Amino acid sequence: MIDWNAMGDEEFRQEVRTFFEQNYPSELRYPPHRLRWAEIKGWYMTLAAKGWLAPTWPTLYGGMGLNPTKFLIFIEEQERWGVARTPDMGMTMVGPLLIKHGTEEQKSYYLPKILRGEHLWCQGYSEPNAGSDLASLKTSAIIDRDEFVINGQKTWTTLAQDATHIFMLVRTDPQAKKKQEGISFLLVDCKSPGITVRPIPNIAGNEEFCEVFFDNVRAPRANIVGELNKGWTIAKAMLGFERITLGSPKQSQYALGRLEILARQRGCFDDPVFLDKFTALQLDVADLVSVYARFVDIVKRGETLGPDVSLLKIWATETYSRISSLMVETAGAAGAIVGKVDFGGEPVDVLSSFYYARPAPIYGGTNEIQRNIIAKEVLGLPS
Amino acid sequence: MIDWNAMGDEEFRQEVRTFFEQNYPSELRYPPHRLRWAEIKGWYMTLAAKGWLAPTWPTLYGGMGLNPTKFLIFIEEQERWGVARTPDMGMTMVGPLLIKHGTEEQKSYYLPKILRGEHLWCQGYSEPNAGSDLASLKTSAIIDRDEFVINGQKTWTTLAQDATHIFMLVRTDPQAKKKQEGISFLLVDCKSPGITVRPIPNIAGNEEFCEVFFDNVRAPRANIVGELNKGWTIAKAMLGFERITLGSPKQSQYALGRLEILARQRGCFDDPVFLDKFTALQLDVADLVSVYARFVDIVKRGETLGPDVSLLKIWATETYSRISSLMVETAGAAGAIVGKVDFGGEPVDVLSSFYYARPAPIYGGTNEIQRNIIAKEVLGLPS
Amino acid sequence: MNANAMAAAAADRADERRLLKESVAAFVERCGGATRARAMRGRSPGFDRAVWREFADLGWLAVTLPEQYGGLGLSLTEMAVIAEELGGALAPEPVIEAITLAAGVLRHAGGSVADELLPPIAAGEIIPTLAWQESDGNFDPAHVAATATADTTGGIRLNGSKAFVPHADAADGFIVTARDEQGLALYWIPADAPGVEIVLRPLATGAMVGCVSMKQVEVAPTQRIAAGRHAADALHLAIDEATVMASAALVGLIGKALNMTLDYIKVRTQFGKPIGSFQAIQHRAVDLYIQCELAQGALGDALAAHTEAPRSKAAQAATSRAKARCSDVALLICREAVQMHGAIGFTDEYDLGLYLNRALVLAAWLGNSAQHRRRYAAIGNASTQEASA
Amino acid sequence: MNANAMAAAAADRADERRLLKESVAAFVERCGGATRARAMRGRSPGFDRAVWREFADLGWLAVTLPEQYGGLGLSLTEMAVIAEELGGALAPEPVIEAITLAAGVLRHAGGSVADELLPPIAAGEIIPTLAWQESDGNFDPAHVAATATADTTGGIRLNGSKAFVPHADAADGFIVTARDEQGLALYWIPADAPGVEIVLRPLATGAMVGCVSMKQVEVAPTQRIAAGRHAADALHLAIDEATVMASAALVGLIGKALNMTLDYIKVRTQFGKPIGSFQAIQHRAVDLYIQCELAQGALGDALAAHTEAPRSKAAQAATSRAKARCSDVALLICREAVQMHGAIGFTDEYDLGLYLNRALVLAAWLGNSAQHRRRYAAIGNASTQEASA
Repeated sequence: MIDWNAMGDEEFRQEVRTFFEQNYPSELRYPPHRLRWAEIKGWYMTLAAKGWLAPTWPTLYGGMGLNPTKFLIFIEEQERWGVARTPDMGMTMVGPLLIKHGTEEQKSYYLPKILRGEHLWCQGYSEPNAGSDLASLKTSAIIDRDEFVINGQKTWTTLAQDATHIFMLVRTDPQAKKKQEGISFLLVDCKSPGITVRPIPNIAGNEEFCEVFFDNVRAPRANIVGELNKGWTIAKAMLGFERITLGSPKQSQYALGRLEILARQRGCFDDPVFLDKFTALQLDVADLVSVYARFVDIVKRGETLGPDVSLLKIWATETYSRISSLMVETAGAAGAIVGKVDFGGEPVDVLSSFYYARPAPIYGGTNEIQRNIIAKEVLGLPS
Repeated sequence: MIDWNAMGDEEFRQEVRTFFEQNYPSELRYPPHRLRWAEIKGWYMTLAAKGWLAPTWPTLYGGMGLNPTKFLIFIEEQERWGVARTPDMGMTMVGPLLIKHGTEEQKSYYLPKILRGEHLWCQGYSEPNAGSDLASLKTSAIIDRDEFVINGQKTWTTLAQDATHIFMLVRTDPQAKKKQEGISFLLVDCKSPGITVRPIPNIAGNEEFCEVFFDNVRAPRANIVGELNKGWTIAKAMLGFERITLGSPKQSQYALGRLEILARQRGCFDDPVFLDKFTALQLDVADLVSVYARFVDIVKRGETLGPDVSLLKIWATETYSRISSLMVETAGAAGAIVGKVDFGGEPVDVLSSFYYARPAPIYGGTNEIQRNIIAKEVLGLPS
Repeated sequence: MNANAMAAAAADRADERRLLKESVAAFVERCGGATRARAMRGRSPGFDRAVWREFADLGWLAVTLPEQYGGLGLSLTEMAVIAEELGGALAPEPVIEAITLAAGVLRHAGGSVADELLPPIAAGEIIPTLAWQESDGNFDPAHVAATATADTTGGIRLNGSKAFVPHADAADGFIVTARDEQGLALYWIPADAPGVEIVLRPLATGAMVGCVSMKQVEVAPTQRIAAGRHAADALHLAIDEATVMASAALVGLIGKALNMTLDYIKVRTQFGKPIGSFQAIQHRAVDLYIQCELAQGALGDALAAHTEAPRSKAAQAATSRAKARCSDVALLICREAVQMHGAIGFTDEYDLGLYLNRALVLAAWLGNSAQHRRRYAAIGNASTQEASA
Repeated sequence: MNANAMAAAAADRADERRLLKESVAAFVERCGGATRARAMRGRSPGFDRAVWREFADLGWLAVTLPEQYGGLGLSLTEMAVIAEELGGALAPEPVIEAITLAAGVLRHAGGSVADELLPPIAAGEIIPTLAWQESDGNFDPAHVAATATADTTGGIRLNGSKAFVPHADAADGFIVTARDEQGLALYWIPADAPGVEIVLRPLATGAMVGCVSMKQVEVAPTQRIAAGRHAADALHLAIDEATVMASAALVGLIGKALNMTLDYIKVRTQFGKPIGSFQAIQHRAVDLYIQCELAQGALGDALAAHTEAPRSKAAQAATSRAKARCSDVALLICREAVQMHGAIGFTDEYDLGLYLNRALVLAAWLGNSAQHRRRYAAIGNASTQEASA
């Protein structure tokens, strides 16, 4: 087994880059939306065969065991080559969760199946009417002998229609004093009777999110992760790394690149007004890259991210939104045509960035919530 | 005596316009700051001699007795010709106040003196630490036989150093349950022993505001206006018309005009980027003018302004601020020079608009307060 | 007329417009409102011809048509009342496209083609569309590449292609601009004329926009609507009027999207309180409200300018001012509305997306805000030069 | 050097910079901070020569000077630490103007004038200033109208006028740009040279900026610092470095103005609550904080680019990026700071106005944000063409 961490950074980068360039399907580079399992399965299996599906898992469990520096190189190379996200909830959430809090039985049953692509996981956190107030969840799980009986509804569950399993937060003690107490963490098989998955079409014409209904669904008691009623603490601790990936400049860089292609075809770089707007956005992205790099360095040093990391998500998603608006403006009369439009060169999808920029400031904690966090925890403003 | 209201609108407008054009000192047109008494006294006396000092007072009291339509024409012509504001607190505040709530003695003593320029009034409302929360005022007036004894401090009192009298809100019942109760309205002679006026220089290098200190200042009991402890209601009712004048497009139009002069001299209209920014501001002002006209029509019809009038002040002052920033930007290397700068034509004061745009969103109720008002009273958003 | 009589007449007109507004609102609501807009997406035609004929019966297609053609001879302001209500109700019928724009060109051009076509158009029997833009999206109507050349048989051959043609799948015929020896000319060609090919693309609303290519399309001299300066004037005026109507439709849409959002944030709770009670949300809502008021002001001024001096530089400038503001505000409000709604605002099943998509289409149509700000500046400079010349 | 040694060296440098930062901060605070800045307004010179000599004694004037001139030979990053602290403390001494800019030109040009002047400059004995801009405010250093012509006696005559010369009232001499037959040339002229006339104007900070006019000013060939391409290169580099230092001063100022505002809104109460508890104020404060972080990021990248490749297009682009962001952020934060403070923020006695005025001066100096965004775009296009050529 290779000890990737012992390798020089540049050598490792080259190795990863070469593999991506040689093996990633070129038609799937920089997809404008999340790919469905049918589209991405081939690449998933390629990564699985290479042993690269779980970069951060310890080698003991079949992962690459990368340290933070190497893992960031891995991500940078993915982003550089436009490698799409796989259905990665098993790798990024369930794996680390079980490795830290799971029983030996849970680890030995679930982890290999994730690595073989047998199990695809989705995340059952959000509920209707809960929004950013995640802890107000209502889906209940009542113990009935050696099973939990689950009733309720999850929503905004990403790609649940492709998932075989769902990890979820359920209310196991409705009498608990604080809403964060009395919540447990459960693993549930999506084939269990009583589960209904309903995709939610979005305004971009895709079905990335689903509603998942639970009607007397039964799950073994052994499927609980961690202690009964202590699920909130576990879930919260798992959100760490997500906070930096939500602030990645990737989407903005991609959108700016598409805008440049469109603008070149339409001759807009000869228009000083366009050039001024484009330059302002270039600078917004350049400064985002710079601040992002500072937070990446913190991760590389193995230190904990502070609440100030929230600024990345705010600036990244709002910059992305501004770029997508200039894209629509630049397309002029073609600014409302759906799908790729031929401007006399490489066809450009004008609206996809605009649509995808809509939910960006909402998911992963709305930008309003992120601003509240910075106001209180970074600037120390009073309640 | 002329019945101005019987005159046709156009005829009246022509009459007013001609008088302004023939009599207003040309060197005082469009002053960038409030004029001091020494500068404006001549014009004040010209208006007084003409009988035009108090356009809205009833003719009975020596005013012109203009109805709302005629009064707005009068104001429009003032603004059109760049006629400066006089120290007008006597006309706009004290006169209407006494005519409505004053005793016969107060009316016959004070009103003629205002019209003759003998009394100049200033407004003693704001206090340190009160800010937009006017009703939290602390300056006390305790009854001692037939006098009030006043102690405390007023601040942001406009041109108090020129005033002979101050009308003020004082706390006469510190035990009142609500902060709006226990407040009385007093008229005080500025020459009374114990009054100290300290001008507050501002960042524009002028002294428009003052602090006024009261140290055992005595005023006759007869100087109260309205009932004891009922001063808040009177003061609030008087703020009516102010709310539309705060939203006048005048400042923005003036600043845009100065910007145009500067930009022509610097050849900026050949720069598409400047032209784009300038055009956006032109449209902001044009739309402000349009919305302003709608509210003016309400006043002309003699109807009461609703809370939605607050939008004028927000948009007017923030547009003014944006224009003043583009002015500084357009001046380039000369953007930080104080006073008029020679760009090869009519010299332009680059910074005066920028400085005067600073307090505009603050006075008369900050724009934050105005937004709170609209949110609650117009949009019906919950507390 | 004295001042009192004028005031009374103005009050009467205001009353009439209010009645018209209420009747349009009630009718389109009865027809299905947003539900119908949703159902029509991706269909061809993208609207309901039965509803169209009802519009005709109600007289809405003949509001601004002179009485000689069987119209009501009312002003653009009355038409704006209809456009605003149809816009707010997301009605998919192409009233602005077919009536204000295409029939507007005929009306302003006059002549025998107009005499023949306007009555059946007003009756809802013929639906025309205007094919004026080239595929580069240039929005100056004088920018025409398609050609009209005389053939040897006394007929005329049209060649070229016209892009961004609204409802090209549904129209019964096209009014096309082409360049001949006199300059710009306008021709009427039936949709099924030999040599016409249509490539359709879906817009964000689900309606179809077409690229109409003409290969040796033969037209008779009688199909020529107008030529030269006269044609250009008719075209310019109809486009300007349609631009004002698009602004009116945007104003209708803006009001609905804002109210929908205000209603939502009053009831949607987070952390135990309605989100509309959070001050940051309140202040953003206020800023949207202010923008709404500005849009209404700009629209009002454009309608007034078209009433006072329809072909003047002032009317053109007011048109661009209105379209720029209304387009910007509509996109701003719809973007912010999605953000304030949270995830549900991004779902297809919630009506807000329909407003966002309609805002995208109307904002891009007939020149977006950036294009109209530029045009406003150009007109301003032109009129300054005119004044100083 | 292996990775561990590099990391250790980087940590050492970071420690050194922290120490430098603290010592500068402590010293300028001891000198009087904002109080001193206030007292210096409108005075000539607009700073304290005694403090200047102390700066020299502390070595701050020689940080980036090569050791051959008695300097410390450190990088621009160390100089930025000083500039940031001086900016945050509103120190009126013209360190960037006289040292990074004027002495910087000498340093990059080298030669006999530099050999002669740099040691006394570093010692605080001579204060130079650079006179490069024409009265039109063009900020391209190659745009030079002043002329240098040989006279009959073997000397050279300078004619023309130079505007926006910082501290023209206090400088001991001017480095002027003039056009001769070789193109651009740089000359040293003492402030009291015959034929030099200075018209002073006050800046928003109260410091004086001068228009220096030269009528037949006679200079010896030995006063020529450099000529042609060599002169242009030295000038460009010094201006770029001074631009980065101005950005650093802005970053210092930005941090102070934001902290002053945060402190204020935490304690200032309205309606019984600190205004910093109102969510709308909080969110605006957060947006200012984000802008601060962006400004620091842009400054950091500019310093890194100047360390890696000081004369490259990348360094020029990073310079413009930093100046554009820092200028915008400083003006934004000072404007918002006044608004959040309310009326007191507009008074002269409150320190905030000093920050606003300093922001105005630094933002306008050496190209404002609009000018630098344009330059950034031009460099980007140039480097793209370079790459593809």
